[in-house]
Order: sequence, then structure tokens, then C-alpha cells
Amino acid sequence: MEAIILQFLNGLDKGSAYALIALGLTLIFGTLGVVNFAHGALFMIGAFCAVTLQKILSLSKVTIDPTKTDFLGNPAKVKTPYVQEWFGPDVGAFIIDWSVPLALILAVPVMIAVGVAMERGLIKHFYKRPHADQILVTFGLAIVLQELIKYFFGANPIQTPMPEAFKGSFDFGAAVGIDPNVIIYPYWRLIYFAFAMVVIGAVFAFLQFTTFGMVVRAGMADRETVGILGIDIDKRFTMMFGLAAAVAGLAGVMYGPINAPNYHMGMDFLVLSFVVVVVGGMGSLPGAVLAGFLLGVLESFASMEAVLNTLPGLNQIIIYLVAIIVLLTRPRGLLGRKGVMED
Amino acid sequence: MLGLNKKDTNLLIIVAIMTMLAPFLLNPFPEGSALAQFNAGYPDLMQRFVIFGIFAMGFNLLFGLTGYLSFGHAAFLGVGSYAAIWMMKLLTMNVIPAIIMSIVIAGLFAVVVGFISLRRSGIYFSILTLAFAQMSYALAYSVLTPITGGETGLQPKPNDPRLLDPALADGVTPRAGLFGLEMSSSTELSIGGWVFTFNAGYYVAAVVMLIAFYLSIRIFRSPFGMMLRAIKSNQQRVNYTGLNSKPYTLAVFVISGMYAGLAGGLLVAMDTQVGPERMFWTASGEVVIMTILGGAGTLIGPVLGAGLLKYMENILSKINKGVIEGWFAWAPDGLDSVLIYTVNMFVGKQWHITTGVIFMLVIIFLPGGLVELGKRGARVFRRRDRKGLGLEPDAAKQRNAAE
Amino acid sequence: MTKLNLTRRGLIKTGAVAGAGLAAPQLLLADGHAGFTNAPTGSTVTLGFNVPQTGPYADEGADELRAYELAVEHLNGGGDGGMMNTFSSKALQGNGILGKKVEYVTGDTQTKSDAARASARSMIEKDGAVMITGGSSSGVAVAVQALCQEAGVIFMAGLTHSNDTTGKDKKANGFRHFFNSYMSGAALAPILAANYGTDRKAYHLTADYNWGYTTEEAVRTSTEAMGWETVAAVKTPLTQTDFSSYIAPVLQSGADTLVLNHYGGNMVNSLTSAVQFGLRDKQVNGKDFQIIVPLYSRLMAKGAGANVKGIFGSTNWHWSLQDEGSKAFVKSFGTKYGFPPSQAAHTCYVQALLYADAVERAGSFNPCAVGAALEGFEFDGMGNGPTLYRAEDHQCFKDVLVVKGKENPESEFDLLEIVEVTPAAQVTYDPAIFGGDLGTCNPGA
Amino acid sequence: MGILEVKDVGKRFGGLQALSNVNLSVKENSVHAIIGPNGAGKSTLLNCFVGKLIPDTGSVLFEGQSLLGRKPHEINQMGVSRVFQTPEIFGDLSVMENMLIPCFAKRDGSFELNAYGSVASQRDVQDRAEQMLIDMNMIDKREEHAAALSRGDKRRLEIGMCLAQEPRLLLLDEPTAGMARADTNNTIDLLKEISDTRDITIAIIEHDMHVVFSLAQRITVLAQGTPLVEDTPDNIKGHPKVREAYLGETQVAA
Repeated sequence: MEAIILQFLNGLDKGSAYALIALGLTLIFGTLGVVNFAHGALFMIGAFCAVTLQKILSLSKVTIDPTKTDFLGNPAKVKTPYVQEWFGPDVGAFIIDWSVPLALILAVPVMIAVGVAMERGLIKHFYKRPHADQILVTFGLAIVLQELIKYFFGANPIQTPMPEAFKGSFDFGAAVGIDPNVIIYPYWRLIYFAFAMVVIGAVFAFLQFTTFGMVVRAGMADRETVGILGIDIDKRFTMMFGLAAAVAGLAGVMYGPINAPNYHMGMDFLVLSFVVVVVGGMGSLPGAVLAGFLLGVLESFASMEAVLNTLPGLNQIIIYLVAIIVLLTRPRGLLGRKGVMED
Repeated sequence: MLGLNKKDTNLLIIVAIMTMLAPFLLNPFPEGSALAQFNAGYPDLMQRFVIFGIFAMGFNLLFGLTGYLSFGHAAFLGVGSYAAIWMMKLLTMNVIPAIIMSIVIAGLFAVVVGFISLRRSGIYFSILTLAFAQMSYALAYSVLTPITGGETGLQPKPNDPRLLDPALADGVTPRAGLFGLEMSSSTELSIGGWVFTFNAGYYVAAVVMLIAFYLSIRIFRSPFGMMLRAIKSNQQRVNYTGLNSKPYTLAVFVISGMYAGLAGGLLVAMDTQVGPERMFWTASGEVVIMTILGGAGTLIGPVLGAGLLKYMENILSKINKGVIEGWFAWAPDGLDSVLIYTVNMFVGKQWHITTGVIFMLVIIFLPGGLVELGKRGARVFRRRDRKGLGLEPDAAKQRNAAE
Repeated sequence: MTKLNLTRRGLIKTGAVAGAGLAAPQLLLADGHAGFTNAPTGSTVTLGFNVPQTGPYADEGADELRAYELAVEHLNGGGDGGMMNTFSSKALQGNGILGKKVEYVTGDTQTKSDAARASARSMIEKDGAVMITGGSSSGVAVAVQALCQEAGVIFMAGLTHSNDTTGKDKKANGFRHFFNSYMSGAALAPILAANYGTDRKAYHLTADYNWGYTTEEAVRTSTEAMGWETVAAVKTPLTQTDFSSYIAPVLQSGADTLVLNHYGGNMVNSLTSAVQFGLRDKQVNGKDFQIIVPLYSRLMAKGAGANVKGIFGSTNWHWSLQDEGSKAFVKSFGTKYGFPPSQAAHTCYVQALLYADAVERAGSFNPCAVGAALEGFEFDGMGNGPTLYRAEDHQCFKDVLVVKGKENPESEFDLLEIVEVTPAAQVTYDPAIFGGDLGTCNPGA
Repeated sequence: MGILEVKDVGKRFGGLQALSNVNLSVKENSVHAIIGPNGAGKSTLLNCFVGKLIPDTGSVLFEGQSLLGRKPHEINQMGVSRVFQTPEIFGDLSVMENMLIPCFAKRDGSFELNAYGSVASQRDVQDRAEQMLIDMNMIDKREEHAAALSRGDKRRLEIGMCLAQEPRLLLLDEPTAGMARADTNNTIDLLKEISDTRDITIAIIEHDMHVVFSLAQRITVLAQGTPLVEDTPDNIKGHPKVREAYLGETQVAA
């Protein structure tokens, strides 16, 4: 029983990552009608914002320490990060320690800029092109972006640890008075979950309660009519793209401490997030969130030892199996609208 | 000739001549010259050109004609390969049963996948095919290891049963052949500084490719092919014209899967080993890229696209820093390092960037692919606009108008 | 930098140009004149370095390539000679191999067996490589080894740890210097017993493919032999990136030790998750919870960062070894590139030298002669102590390092510390246990 | 007994009763128009004839056989063709190919794996399609891209494609909607000619009274999902209920 509760919690946490990415994809698809295969790359760029900031903060002054030797037996070079030079060792170390949360601040403008540049520079020209062309050109872009990241950062994963304060895990069992050690969960993953909830809530609130959001929602429903009303929907859509990129980027920054960022993390998530979006129903924001959680939970259940003993390999295919079943029984996904993406 | 009109016959003859003369055409630079780096006339790559040409041709029958974008076509290639290698392990190293079985098994698998996936269209169809391919890949890599060999794949071993073959002499490696003609045997012709290699396997694959190409032309020009284009153009009208689009799409899906299976079987015939990454989704993405690069919906485009992509993969990736330094040895200091740095970003281990950039450029500026490029080039030379009379249906226009 | 000259079969070219010129095309039977594939006929010999340049192991591949470039430099008499000075065999003169200057071509395996075979074939068919070496996974090693057997060239495996490479998939033309899963298990078990006691309950997470299976089996067998109990073994998909759902139930199972039979990105992610879940701060069955990573590499340790601290594993070689061979190699590699070599670099460098030495001793590039020279060859001074290239399965037997993530690293490379050097005798096994058939050497032609 | 017999057909969409108690009989070789104000359920009714919708209640018989539950292509193969409000043709294909497809469908049925023989070699079908284009007065446009045709030509082509199948019942859904006057008149002439020269029944849904009164022999007036009245054009014109429900509002004189 505890095992099931634990996997359920874990699935929700996992699902929050899926839901966040799928939400961004759906925002873009729903507003602009563009299938953006480069969305995973935006997620990756977000994570690399954290890597970059960490590298910048760790930029060091190199001094030779004659008392020590390096691996070749030469006098060792000692690196002192400039932030420690400037702010003192403790404050400096603290700043470096907090580079991931700080990266959130960096990532918002960077990601909006990347998103807007992408929309104005490339996506804009594909509004009238077939969906297949949109998929393919953004797929090409995703390849180029990931290879560029690899060119500059290498293929190896780069750790972006969470601040010391958030290390360790929370013991649910001990908190509610049952066996300790049975239901534990890392703090950072709980933070990630809360963060995802806040972002998802904020996006919904933004679309629901602001004028901007209302116009965009109207545009999602009927672009032409909104255009006829004399509203410059294009500008708003560009901003939506920036917003979606920022959501993806923030998700990436926060994901860094969970799994060390590497250049192919975007592609790793891409297929999965598309499955999530399609299962949820193309263009449906609640659908994307629902499907994200659903797949997260099912994936977690499928990885249980008891399940794998009866159905070996189920963890390999669960996501796809769910996708096939959902699409066959609910042709437009869980909450999809009729007539979307069927041409 | 052969039931084709004049234009198609000409195209077939040109392709036949080009494939037969490929060992010359692909080795334009003499051995030992700095440009020999760019020669592609060695057996492995020539074989890959024609085999992936077949794969892309088959994919194009589905995507180019009906507009159904399968994102899991590599699964059929993989299944075909496994079928072929098992024939070689169980029956004989002769490539014919292996190739036949690869077509049959891939076709059967395509019936199942197609029957389910074709219940949906658009991106839902793409995701369904992707899901099947990813499941095939994941299972082949892991729990199906007893059948697929898992990560390390399958190769013929000297102690396999091989019911039809005489026992191998001690220590002899089993080799794929065609009634005694070994696929790996080659003859070399040396003229001046040039060396040309004629490989038995390549010619077998090339002949198969020509047959596949011929069949693909026939399908394009047949009533069946026309129905498929009609389905792509307006499925509603197809249904209200008394045509049942389901069996049409399923039939072409299966044919397309059989082409992929044939390509998989040939891969094994040329190089007797299979690994599961052949079915990974990026491999399916690759055939999409090939087809689009060359020109979807055109006859020759996919073959050209396959050639271009395989050329980049095999030639660009081998240009390492040392080679580039050799090229720019003439440049003055400073300039050479700039040049080396710039070029290095696009070749060797960075060849994916080049592929990605070229692919994007094609999608943005040349939706009809290389074929459209050729046409535009030809148009510059010919004043008279021969619209509607060209060798190929105007792919770009079709693709754009369709959706 | 070595200038590459991609000449193939120098004699053909020279003969044709000097002789009839353009007038008389000659028809030659494939390589038939030389007796073996790609016999070097001019003043140079071409080696093929087939390493992952793209894909997740690209950094490891880059390190392998650095090692090969260094080896070529040393073979051609450049640099400080590196391990050629400490190598027990003195056949190498620093004048290339058999007096022929060593040149090389590179290929990208992409860590996919198809791509690896394609690039190997291109090096054999187009560039005339007489030996192929490199790689960073067992799938690729087995695939390329089989290819080299068919083509009639020698394959000197790079980083490949699965038992299969010199077990059920062994080939007469293939040779492996790197250690394997079995050896990892055999070397680790006594150290684990000494440090963690003999009544542990182990929970295995295993990458769901061949290498994972053999590694799990090796570690299980050897730890169970000392009294450990295996409470669960769960297979994880290769493509998994978030291991939380596999890590979360570990504590509940009553296990007090987690064994991560993962490599590369899998290992970095699973270890990161395990540490995040705070497993190492827990006490189970009255014992501190422990994590074990059977196969370590420095690049992985770097990727996993601080998470590796205090975690046991095994490795083929480590730059902090203090024998003369290792010191010489670290010095010449470090001087050239500015950082110490990885174990992948080490094994590749050693393989290149071993091949060259075998050719010198055999007096021929013929793969059968080279194979015979390598079979049963005993050597020392290459960083792993006295080593035997066993004739029965073409596997090197040498000391295995048990290492631990360093608690207080002094530099960014100082991630692992050597806990124990397990002597070769302790990890030697009967070649028959993994089956397979070596066959006979194939010189091609 | 008419060629098309509609009995007690009802159809609900959620809370909306789109059709109720529709009874209708279309006589063989007649032109029967179904008119009614917007939202009267005309298109819904038509969709029930062609297999796009299945009525909740009632029956639809074509030549005595039920059409319910059959797929559009099956109904078409039984001899019912449909012309859409906006011409549905194969825009990517040439005019000739557009015409060839129904000819093949007529000859080969709903599916034929004719993947080897070339289109050009099928003389019988080629001749038929050519004849049809001549009949439609479109032979000079045979190689043109269908998408490039004018609206009127597209309609003409679509009607031709339907006729190529020799249907016994031709359903037209506002065939002149959005057409210029000249094109409308051409279409009326074409339909008149078809009705006069061919052994065919035409059922037409139309908004434009000019078209209706030029063509129809019988008219059914639909209002709020139910037939109000069915009669000859002359009687319909003077029918007070019709004037009230329909004509009066739209101010269209015949």
C-alpha cells in the first residue's frame, strides 16, 4: 500500500514536469496553430541558463600555490571565484550555491528573447504552411540548437546542484506518524512540484482573468474574427510565444538539480511531451496538464517491481501503450476539441 | 517501354545508367589527392545510397502520395532486418530467402500497425506510428533480447543451424552471398591515379533498387496511385465518390512497409548484422528528412535525398581537425585558425549541425527539395515555362495546397 | 599535428602511374595480391580510429581520440614516447610500425552499431585501414568486432565492459584490453565485504540491456557468494532519464545497499536521484545505507559531481596510479592536453601500442600473424601491472582497481581514489564459462 | 413509391431537436427541392441521406433499401451522388484526373488494388472521362490544375464528376451558393439539361428561390426541423404558411 502511495506521489511529481512542458507546447499550438518540435530545445536552453550562470559565478582568479602540486607535479593552480574575491568567501560561496534559483531571474528575459526571436525569425513564416512543414522545420531547429549547445558545453552532463538548504528529503511517514523511511521524498522535487503548480495556475489565471488572456483565448477559438475586430493579434501571439518559451525555460532551470543538464535533454523530453499533448488533446490546456499527470502516475506504477515481475518490459512501453489506447478510444485525446489537427 | 511513358522511361534509363556507373561517378577525385576525402565510391557507402534510396522511396509512396506522415517507419526496416538475419542463421546465407522474408515479415507487421494507426489521421496518425516504432525499439533492446540479441544485436555465427547450407569449413566465417557470389567481393579497376571499386553487393542492391524504382513509377502512374493522390487532396470527395479510402491507405502503408522491410533485408545482406537502434525514432526521422530533402511526392527526390544525407553522414563526419588543418595550410597565420575554427564547427563531430541547417534551409526556401532546386535551375536555362509537362508532378505545389 | 594523407594502397597508385599511366587500365582482384586485407604497401600504414564523436558518449570519444593521436605521435617517434619507454616489450623503435609511418583516419560510431559499422567499413574500404580500434559501448564493440572478422582486419576494442565482447561474441580478429563485468564483480565483492560487512541486503537497479544483465549477474553472484542477499533487481529502460520511480521504493524494500548497474547518462541520473532521495543519510537494518556503482569512469564521476563521494565502484585504470607506466602516460597526455587522461583514453592508447608492438614482433601486418603475436602475450609497464592477453578469448587479465568517490577532491579531476588494487589472479576465470567461439583468424583477401 | 422514401426521421444534437417527424418521398426522375429558412435542418437532413449522420429515429430508403448505418462510399456505390455547398474537388489534381477518379470508382467499385497498370493505358475509363468532359464543356481545360478553376467551373466539374458515376439520385446542397448571377444561370441551365436528358432524380437544397422555381417539380418546405408543406412550385408560391414562415421574411420573389 505504501508502495502505491509513494508511486502515486512520485507520479504526480514526474507528471508535473511533463505537464509543464506540455503546457508550453499547447500554448503555442493553441494560440499560433504551430506544432513546435523545438519546444524541448527551449527546455534545454532553460537548463543551460542555469549552467551558464553557474559557470559565470564560478569564474575564478587563478593563482599559483607553490605548496601544492597538480597531477603533473607542477605547482598547483588555485582557483578562487571572483564572487568570493569580491564578497568574501562565505557570501561568495552562498551566491554560487544559489545559482539555480538565481538562474530563474536570468532565464525569464533570456527565454522571452529566445522565444520572440524564434517566432519573429522563423515560426512567423510558417503559420500558413502545412503542419508537417512546421514539425519538420522546428525539428531541424531543435537539432541545430542541441548541437550548438553540445559544441559549447560538451556531451557530458553538467551538474547544477540545488542550494545546500534544499538538499535531503522529507519523510512523510514520520510526519504522519507511521514508519519512518517508508514514504520519503526529496525537498527539491517537492519544490519542483509546487513550482509547477504555481506556473500552471499562473498561466491559467493569466489567460482567464486578464484582458490580454481573454483576447488570446478568443484568438485561439477564432483567429479571424479577432483579427476583424481590429485587434493586433499577431503581436499578442508573439508575446504568447515568448511566454511559452519562458515557461519551458523555467521548467528547464528548475529541472537542472533533478537531473544534470545535458545537450540531449530536450530531445529526451520531446517525444514524451508530444505524447502527453496528444493524449491530452491537441490545443487543450487542461488536457495537457491532465495527461501530464496521468502519464506520470502510470509510468511510476509501471516501474514497480511487482508490476514488472508480471509484465516484464512494461516500463519500456507504458507511455506509448497509453497513447495508443487513448487515441483509439478517444480520437481527439482526453479533452481535445473536434477538428483540430486532423488534416 | 516497359509500360511506361517516354518521360518515365527516360528517367528510369538515366537512373539505371547512373547507378551502374556509380563507382565512376562517385569517385571523381584521384587517389591520394586532397579531394579524395570527398570520394564516395566505396562499397559500403554506395550500398547505403541505394538501400536508403529504397527506404525513402517506400516512405515517399506513403507520405508523398497520401500525405500521411509516418514517424515510425524505421520499425519496418528493423523488423525486416531481424527477419533477414534469422533466415541467414536458420536457413542459408543466400540473400534471396533473407530478402523475401524481410519483405514478408515487414509487410505483415505493417498490416497490424497500419490497421490500427490508420484509424486516425493527421498528427494523431504520426504519434501512433511513432508509438509503435518506439515500442518495437524499446522491446528489441531489452526484454526481446533472446530474439533480437538486444544491445549487441545479431550476427551469423559459424555454429548456427543453417539447414540449407553445407557445413562451413572449420574457422570459416559465414558470408552472405548469391549462389556463390559473395556480397563482399569486389573488383578494382585502376586508371591513372584513379581507383574504382566494383562490388558485387552493390550491384545486387542496385538492381533491386532499380526494380523497386520501376515499381514505384508504376504505382505513381497507376489508378491506385491516382486514388492515393486523391485521398491526399480531398478525402471527403473520395468518400463521396464511392471510394473506400481505408483499404487504399492501408494498402499503400503495407507496400511502403514492405519497401522498408526490403531495405532492412538488403542492409543485412550487405552487412550481416542487426542492432535495435535501427528502429529508434531518430532513424524514422531520418527517412522523413531524406524524403523532404530530395522532394516529397516526386519519383527521384527521395533517392537523391537519401544519397545526400548518407553522404553527409559518412563523408562530413570523417573530416577531422587534422584534415582541415591540411586544407588551410596555405592560409597565413591568424586567418588559418579562423578558417579552421569556422569550418570545424560544421564538419567532423559537428556534422549534425550542417545537416540540421541544410534541412531547415530546404524546408524554408525549397519545399520541393532538390528536385525543385533542379527545376528552378532548369527554368533559368529554359525560357519556355514547361509547367505541367515536367517529369514530376509539381510536388511543392501539391504539398502546400493539400493542407 | 599529423598531416593526414588518405592514400590507399600506395603500390597500386605508384604502379599505375609509373607504368602504363592512363593507357592501360589494370584489373586487380580485390586485395588478392597482398595475402591480407589492406596490406600497407607504401611508406605509411593507416589505422582507423572509430570513436563516438556525436551522441551522449562524445566526450569519452574525444578523450579516446586524444589518446590515439598521442599514441600515433609516440609511435612515429614524436613527443616524449610515453608508455613506450616503460613498456616491457622493446620492439617499438619510434619509427612508425615496421618502419612505416603511422597515419590515421577517424570515424564516428555515434554509439550505434549501424553507424559504427558504416564508419569502420568506410575506413577499411575507402581509406585502407589495416586495424580498427575504439568505441565506447559493448553493442558497438561486438558489432565492429564481427565486421573486422569478416573483413579480415584486426579490431582492438576500446571501452567495452560487457562479458560478451570476449565471451559469447568473441572473435579471432578481436582483442580487448579493458576489463569486464565479471572482473568488476570479482574485484568489488571482497572490498564490499570488508567495508560493509557480509550480511547486507542489496537492491539492484539494472540497465535493461546486455551489459546491464551481465553486470548485475556478476555483482550478484560475487556478493551473494559472500553472504549478501539480493532483495530485488529491477530493470530500467535505457532511455530513462528520471529514475525517481525506481529509487523511491528502495527504502521500503528493506534493502540497505543499492547497486546501480548503470553506465553513462543512466548512471549519472540514477545516482543523482538516489543521493537526492537522501538514501545515503538513512539507516536501515541498523546499518548506514550504501550505494555501489560497479563500473566507474572519471567522465561519469564528473557528470555526477559531488554525488559520487564515498561511493564504491571499479575501474580499469586511474590517472593517480603511481607505477612508472601510468606516470609516464599521465605526464605525456597531461602535458599535451592539460588534463589527466580518462580510463577510456588509457585503454585506447595501450591498445594502439599493443597492436603496433605485436606487428613489430610478428614482422607483418597480417592479422593472423598479429593475432598470434598478441595471443598469450605477457607484458608490463602499461599501467596495470603484469598483464596477459589470454589466447583462449583474447581478453587481457590484469589488476582491477576498486575505487571510491573522493570525499575532498583537490582538483576538478581528482574525483576518485583508489581503494584497492585487486590482483589479476583474483579476477581470472575459466574462458569456457561464457561460451562463444573464437573461430580462426581471418586475414581477408 | 418514390426512389427516396424518408419516414419519421428525427435527429437530436444535445438539447437541440434538429429534425423531427420528417416524411418525404422523392419521385423517380423528378427534381425535388427542399427549402426552408436557415437552421430549418435542410443540411442535417441531407447528411442523413449520405451516411454522414445517422438519424435517431425513422428510416431512409433508397430504391427500397435502407441507407441507415451505411458509410458514405457505400451509399454512393448504390447510386447516390452528392454535390457540396462549396465545390469539393481534387484541387491538387488536373481536371482530367478529377474526372478519371469517379470513372474508375464506377468501373472498379469502392476499392481496387490496381497498382501496376498505368492510368493512361485504361482506354475505356479514359474515353469515358473524356466524353464526360466534352459533355460538361470542359475538354479544353483538361490539363488545368483543378484548384485554379473559377468557381463556376469548379461547380461544373463537381457535377460532372457526380454524373460520371451515373447516379440514380443526385443530391445538391445549395449548388449556387456564393455564385455570381451568370454562373448561377449557367448552373441552372446545366441542371435542367441533365434532368431533361438523363435518367436521373435530383434532390436539391436551395436558398435561392430563383433556382428553386426554375428547376423543381416538387418542393418540400422545412421549418424548425419539420416539413411544413410539400407541393408543386405554383402552389408553394401562394401558400400562406410558406409565405409566413419563409418567403415573407426573405423578400425573395420568384
